Amino acid sequence: MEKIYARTKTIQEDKVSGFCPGCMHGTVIKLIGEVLEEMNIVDKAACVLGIGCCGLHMDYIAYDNTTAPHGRACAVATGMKRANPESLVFTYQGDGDFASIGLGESVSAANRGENITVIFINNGIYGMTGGQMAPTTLIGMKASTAPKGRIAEEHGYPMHMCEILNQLTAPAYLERTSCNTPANVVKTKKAIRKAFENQLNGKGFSMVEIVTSCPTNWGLEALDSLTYIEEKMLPEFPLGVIRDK
Amino acid sequence: MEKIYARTKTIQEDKVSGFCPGCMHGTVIKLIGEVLEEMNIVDKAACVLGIGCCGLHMDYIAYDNTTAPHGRACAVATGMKRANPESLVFTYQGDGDFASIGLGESVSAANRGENITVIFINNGIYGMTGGQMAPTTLIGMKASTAPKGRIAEEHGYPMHMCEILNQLTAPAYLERTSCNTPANVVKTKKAIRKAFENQLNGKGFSMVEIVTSCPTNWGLEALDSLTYIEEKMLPEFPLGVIRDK
Amino acid sequence: MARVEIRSESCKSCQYCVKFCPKGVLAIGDKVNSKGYEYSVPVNMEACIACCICARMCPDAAIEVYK
Amino acid sequence: MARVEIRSESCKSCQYCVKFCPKGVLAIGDKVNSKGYEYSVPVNMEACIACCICARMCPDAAIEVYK
Amino acid sequence: MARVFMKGCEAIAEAAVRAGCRFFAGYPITPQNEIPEYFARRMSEVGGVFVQGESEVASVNMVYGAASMGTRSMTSSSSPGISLKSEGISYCASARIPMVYANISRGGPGVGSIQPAQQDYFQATKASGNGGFEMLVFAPSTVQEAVDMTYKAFDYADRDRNPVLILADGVIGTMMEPVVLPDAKSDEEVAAMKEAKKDWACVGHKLDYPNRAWIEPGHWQTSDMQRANEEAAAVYASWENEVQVEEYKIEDAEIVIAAYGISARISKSVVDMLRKEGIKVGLIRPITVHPFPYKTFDNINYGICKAVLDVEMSIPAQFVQDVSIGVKERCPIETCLSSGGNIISREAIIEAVKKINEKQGV
Amino acid sequence: MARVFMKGCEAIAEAAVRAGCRFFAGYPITPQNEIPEYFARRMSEVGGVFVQGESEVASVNMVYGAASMGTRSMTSSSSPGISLKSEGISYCASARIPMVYANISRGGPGVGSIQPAQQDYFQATKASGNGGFEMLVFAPSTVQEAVDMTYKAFDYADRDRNPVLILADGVIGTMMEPVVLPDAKSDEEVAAMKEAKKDWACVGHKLDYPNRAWIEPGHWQTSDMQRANEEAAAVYASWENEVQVEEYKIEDAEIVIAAYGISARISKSVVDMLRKEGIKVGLIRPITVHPFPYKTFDNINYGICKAVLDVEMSIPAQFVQDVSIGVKERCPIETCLSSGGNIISREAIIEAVKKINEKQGV
Amino acid sequence: METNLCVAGFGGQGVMTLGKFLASATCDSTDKNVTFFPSYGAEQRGGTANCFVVISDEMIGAPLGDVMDDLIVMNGPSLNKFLCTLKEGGNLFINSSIVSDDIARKDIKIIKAPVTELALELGNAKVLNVIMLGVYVGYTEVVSPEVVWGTIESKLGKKPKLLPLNKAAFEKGLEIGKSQK
Amino acid sequence: METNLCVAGFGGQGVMTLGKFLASATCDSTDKNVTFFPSYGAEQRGGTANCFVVISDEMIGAPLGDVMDDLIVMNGPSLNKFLCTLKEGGNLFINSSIVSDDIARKDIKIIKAPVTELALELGNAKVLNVIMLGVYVGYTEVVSPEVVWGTIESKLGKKPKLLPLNKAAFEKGLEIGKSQK
Ligand SMILES: Cc1ncc(C[n+]2csc(CCOP(=O)(O)OP(=O)(O)O)c2C)c(N)n1
Ligand SMILES: Cc1ncc(C[n+]2csc(CCOP(=O)(O)OP(=O)(O)O)c2C)c(N)n1
Ligand code: SF4
Ligand code: SF4
Ligand code: SF4
Ligand code: SF4
Ligand code: SF4
Ligand code: SF4
Ligand SMILES: [Mg+2]
Ligand SMILES: [Mg+2]
Repeated sequence: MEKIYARTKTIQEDKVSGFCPGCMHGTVIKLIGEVLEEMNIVDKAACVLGIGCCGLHMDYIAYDNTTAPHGRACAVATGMKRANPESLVFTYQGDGDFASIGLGESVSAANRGENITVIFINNGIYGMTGGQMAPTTLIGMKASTAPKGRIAEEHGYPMHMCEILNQLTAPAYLERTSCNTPANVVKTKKAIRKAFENQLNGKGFSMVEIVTSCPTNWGLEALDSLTYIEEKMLPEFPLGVIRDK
Repeated sequence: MEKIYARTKTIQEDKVSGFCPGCMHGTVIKLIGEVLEEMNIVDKAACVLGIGCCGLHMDYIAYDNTTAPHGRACAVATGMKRANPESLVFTYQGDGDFASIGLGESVSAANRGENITVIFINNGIYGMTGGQMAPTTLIGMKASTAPKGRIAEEHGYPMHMCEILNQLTAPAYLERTSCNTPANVVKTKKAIRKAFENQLNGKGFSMVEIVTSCPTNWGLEALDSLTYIEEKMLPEFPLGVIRDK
Repeated sequence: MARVEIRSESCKSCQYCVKFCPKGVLAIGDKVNSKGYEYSVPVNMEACIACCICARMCPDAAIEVYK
Repeated sequence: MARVEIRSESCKSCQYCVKFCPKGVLAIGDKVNSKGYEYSVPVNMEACIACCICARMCPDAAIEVYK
Repeated sequence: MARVFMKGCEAIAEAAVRAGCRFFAGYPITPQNEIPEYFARRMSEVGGVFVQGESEVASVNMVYGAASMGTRSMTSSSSPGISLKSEGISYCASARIPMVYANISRGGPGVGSIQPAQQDYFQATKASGNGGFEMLVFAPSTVQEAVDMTYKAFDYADRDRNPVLILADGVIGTMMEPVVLPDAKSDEEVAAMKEAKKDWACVGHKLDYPNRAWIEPGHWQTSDMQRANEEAAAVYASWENEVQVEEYKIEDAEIVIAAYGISARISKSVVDMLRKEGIKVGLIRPITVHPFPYKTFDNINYGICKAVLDVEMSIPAQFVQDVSIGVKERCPIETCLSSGGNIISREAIIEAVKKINEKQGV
Repeated sequence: MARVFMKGCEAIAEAAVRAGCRFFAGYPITPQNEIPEYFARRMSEVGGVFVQGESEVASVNMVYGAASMGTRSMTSSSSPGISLKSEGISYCASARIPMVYANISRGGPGVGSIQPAQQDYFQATKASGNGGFEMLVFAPSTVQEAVDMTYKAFDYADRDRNPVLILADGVIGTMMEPVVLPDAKSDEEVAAMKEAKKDWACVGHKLDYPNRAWIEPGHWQTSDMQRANEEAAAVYASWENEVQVEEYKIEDAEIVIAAYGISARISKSVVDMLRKEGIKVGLIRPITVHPFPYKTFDNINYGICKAVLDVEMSIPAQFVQDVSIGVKERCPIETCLSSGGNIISREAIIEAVKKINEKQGV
Repeated sequence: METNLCVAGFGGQGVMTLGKFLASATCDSTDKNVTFFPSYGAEQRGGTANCFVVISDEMIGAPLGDVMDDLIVMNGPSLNKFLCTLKEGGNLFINSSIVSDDIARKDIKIIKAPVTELALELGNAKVLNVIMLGVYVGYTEVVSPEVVWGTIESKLGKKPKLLPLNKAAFEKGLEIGKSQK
Repeated sequence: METNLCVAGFGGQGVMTLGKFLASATCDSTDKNVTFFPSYGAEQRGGTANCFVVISDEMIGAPLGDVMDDLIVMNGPSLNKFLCTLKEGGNLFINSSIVSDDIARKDIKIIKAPVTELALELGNAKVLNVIMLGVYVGYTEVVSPEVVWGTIESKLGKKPKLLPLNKAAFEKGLEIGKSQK
């Protein structure tokens, strides 16, 4: 019997992630590892982790990585890629990291067309710090810093990072995917692959925005979080290729 | 004989600005003062100055003002307006301030729909510090930090702040004007008035992006800078109302 | 003939594999791993068609598939 | 009958008023103010129609218009 | 007065509300999330404003803006977030804007660890930003003290037109203990406090150049800048009388522990434990860590004191430098340190004391 | 060796290039704009990278990234911009990333004034960010020294895997004077320096968990964090031998001036002027301001020394605190200060010296 | 007199709530000093969770002691981690549903309660912590059961539906605790 | 021997360039120590601009002295500001085209040159600084005129078209300077 689906070697054999049950950070990290292996570029990879739950796996991914100050992953990646163009440099960031504190760094790197890849995990909340409002929190969604739920008049509306970056000329590739169904997982993996290929081909800035879940801070069981993604998140954050040049 | 065009009282009688000859910072500050006087709201005004040449007049405008740390004017204005909603709070910022170091603060305040007014002076360069590249520097335009001119591959393309903010749901009003002709000066004044009225009416975030000149760092005589605006800046930054809700 | 292997120590009982398996091969068992999670187990292995959906959906890379 | 007044000390010789005056009322004079600028002066005041264009264009609020 | 059982962070926030704080902006970071979260719930009840800033930089500048309106305003963060606020704090100091902020500090440097530490001592006491400004810095060792200091901090800030820093740590921030809360300022009092600042605050002034509010975080003219710094320095000098310190059983002490904040609290209980064993230990606990109570160290009986033991949760040691300025080589100084989020243990302190006791006894 | 006439900022940049610096990211701020502008012209000639960051925060983090690749990297700024870099610098220290940065400091606090000052002394020497890390901090008093220090700084940074700070001021940054430039490292040497770091740099490693590069600016486990801090503290302790100081005519000095950077240079010329008048003045000039040459103050002949005169361009005075730790009350300390961008004048120093001379002479 | 208690288990077992209820009840009903100190990791869930409660007649120094008077252990890993901190003669309260290990130490008192099972029997796995709180209070009488129940009641105030269940759980625990005295 | 020179005028008058040419020439041609220190305001233009050049056989302490040996003044406001810094017996070089004020001090040497007019005569208002540099060098001989010209030549290297004009300007200045000795 042949193994037709193997655990990626980029995750350390004997380790269990610190992610909560059903958290899709795990899914995405697995996909990244699979793509690196399939493309045979694990030994070129340099991952810049944002600060947030994404960092929970930093000690058991098997490729080079560093942690950027909260929000600054795109700036750190800019330095890494320009200093060592042979490397495949990608950031892995949450919505608080990429779209709130790091908004300036994110948009500026995209505008310069840095030849890096951004994996942007949009779970609509601050996971690691315990459920504060993110720029992508849905209207009406409760957060510990928005106890009555996000209110448009007070907090404004959810931010659409793909669409914002699509206003810039430089970015090569912007796609929004999710991991809530098998089909979407496959699409996410393809998108990650494409984003990495773009970098190897010198096409410049690519971003995959992945709509995921935070069952813990959404206050939902893992399975229910899938429904929430389908019914609430995706209508606000429609999936698809926004830019591909 | 009746005085039909008087120097605005909001600029101190016996002072001469520190702006260079032909610099339109002066024009805009004059227009702001005129609008405040005409609307009879000088005594409600609180101006948040960005850091840049805009600050050169802080000691002789006759209304309340403070200077924000470079780039943070929208955050400072957020605090001022929320703490004292009766005030008319507006920022006055350059392109380095608003669109580079302050990009995060600018976009975030717009996204929250803060009930403030932004006067954004786009002169395509860092004026005060002596001609470094700004996010709005044109392709090919020389800057002290881009000695061969802005190169798309290395620096990316000029940023269009009106269009980027137009991706957000909250902003009430976004218009791009200029001051290079009498007609445009009149339009700019109208736009400033409208932006102030919006705030008094509680409509939320309004921004007037004003395409101006920096004769000194463009290396042009004042008159030639008018031509440059017409021929180079305006094709890249087309004038008009981008959002009005 | 197909087979899945589940690392019980990695499983966090999210049930994604259970939900998405088209053949009802998997279920949450009643044993608990050292982290306190009731892990997923194959209850109908014969039905497995090695489609890998379970493995693909598992956030914790707990599943491997053989054919 | 119209008239413009120019504060010579405020003028920085940018020539915007000169360029945009539809009646050619203004010109840069040959006197220099204390900052070293050759300031604008009316050379054809009779032609002035008090359109205020010069005043509006002046970045340094140096011009006032009377009618 | 009824005591209530509260978490340090929440108690700090409630004390601020009661002191009349009506504007808070902050950004999440462990272990101080309960401060913004508490304000998020509480501010709407008192007609105040809570804003989750998009970053620490934005948050401190929102406070700079709100406080420029005369509104009592506050922000908080933890170690790396405090670094990001440093430019904004420096602006507040330069523009003489009253505001209060808290550092619920954690392990460092860098992102460090989220557990309690005292690694930010020098930053807090010597340089919370560029330009050499100073602040009153209070270091609570109980939740009650954190409450009282926060409440008082707003008065100091207004009096001096200067930022005030509450330098707490993750233990104070996350532990719960009984506290007695101070009286809440009435709406009238809050309004009056704001009104009192209207001359310089940006709340609007009649068109009249010299009377307009002009808030200046810098000066074009070097002479103006120097004058501003001289004025600020005069305020700093006036704090000589603000120094607060606890002396505990130092008269006959053969070993004096010097510690602040949570380390001091743990050390104090060690003093009692060791005294029961007959070891004569005392404690000096700076309550204001800036200005520092250097003179208190003159009260040590150096004739019998074998050593001063610096106890702090920082490696390398920092607080020890101020201690040594106070001690002036009149006796040796030993250290008992932990770092990285490890809370100093009573056992470690006891061991350190005993080592001194034995060694010097020989 | 030919001397060339260069502006301080440009000389610093050229020295960095010659030391093998191949990545610079910075953001404009007066009075250091000539550093990024020089790199903008120069880097393309040597195959290096210049990036104008969108901010100081972005710039320091670009350097954190580039240096994580083993590339010799640098950033620079001036006072408020340095505050914004403080989180990033703290990350570099925590992750043990070698990098060099310069503060061409100006008046403060806040945005301050753009003229030269020494208001950032405490920030530079005690707390350039959260977490209590330390750095070698060099304070040049001539352009030549700025060149030599910058050149050497990269070696120290690599040796210690730690940031190094050049603490200059607006005079050093904007003045021109003749300098002799050090030899440029060859392309081979530059490549070899990078290669030497490839074990820990993120340049890519074979799929093999324990060998991958893992750059950690913090640690989940408090024990790991403590160990990291202990290791860093050991490096800091090793700097005892790195202390550099200039002693000038202090053997017979009745008045010893203590000053660093530009103030020291001006003071030194005052020493010569006053000596000609028969007043016995000397100078102690710390070249490394961290670690500080405390012990040098033992070399003062306190039997005849009437006072130490602290000369610095900061109000309130800061450097004086380290001076007083060195002096240990063995003689009085007086100050001669300017602030806000006012360059200290020889006349003011002379006056201060004479005042001491007369007063104490009575 | 100072009592140091450590409560340790998985995240999700209500360890923090247990400690908080106890400490809060002490504050409400006595003049004693009391501290509650939670200890978290970076993970939101799944890590080990533990907290420390100190109750004392005098000022409390360390809100987390090195040596514990009482230890409540809800799962296996916590037993391994904390057993050594329990002082000679101290009380070990143990969730015997999950912790099956034999306990080597003979110098301590061991109070066993199969709280996981009992909770399931009561119909809700989540009340295991309230049962254990009952056991602890019943055994130690550090605070009166009535006061503790009062605290639980007021904290659950917003969800009155849950009261009967919790009441039953608490009483079950009390009973077990008292019976093992 | 240390010479302190201050050059002061409007922005746009080439004050900084004058100082830089002089200092640079000194560096190139002598073993002396020399510093050039510019003093700017926040404005890019229109403010007063001034710079300081110190030339010395010994180490230079202050790159900007309190007392000047030589003062070059290009406009009225600068005269008011800096005249008091000129030492007794010092040299005042003055742009007599613009600065018409009578100079009250009798303890100094005054060297007048109508450099604005002369520059216009030469056909380019911008060379007034090069004329003044010529005046200064011609009068003081602090560095040889050839070396100064060499420096100007090399700095203007990229714009050879401007050389004849500048040469004429410099020589004109030298002539005036020498003639007033
Ligand atoms: C400068 C700074 N500010 C704040 C924090 C605290 N912090 C850690 S993670 C985080 C937010 C994480 O949210 P997100 O980026 O959405 O990631 P998620 O956990 O949801 O995956 C914050 C605010 C920090 N570490 N550093
Ligand atoms: C934190 C910080 N960084 C940098 C500066 C220096 N600085 C002053 S003005 C300016 C840029 C001004 O450019 P812009 O905003 O376009 O305004 P302009 O002068 O063109 O009107 C900069 C970078 C500063 N004062 N503070
Ligand atoms: S807190 Fe949310 S984002 Fe973080 S690991 Fe848990 S589920 Fe995932
Ligand atoms: S430098 Fe440019 S922006 Fe600044 S005042 Fe001069 S012309 Fe205007
Ligand atoms: S491989 Fe497919 S059929 Fe087999 S268990 Fe997994 S999901 Fe079910
Ligand atoms: S998907 Fe993975 S973690 Fe979830 S229940 Fe199945 S095996 Fe367990
Ligand atoms: S008012 Fe009109 S016509 Fe008169 S001078 Fe001005 S521009 Fe010319
Ligand atoms: S527009 Fe104003 S500044 Fe310009 S030349 Fe005319 S009067 Fe002078
Ligand atoms: Mg998130
Ligand atoms: Mg600009």
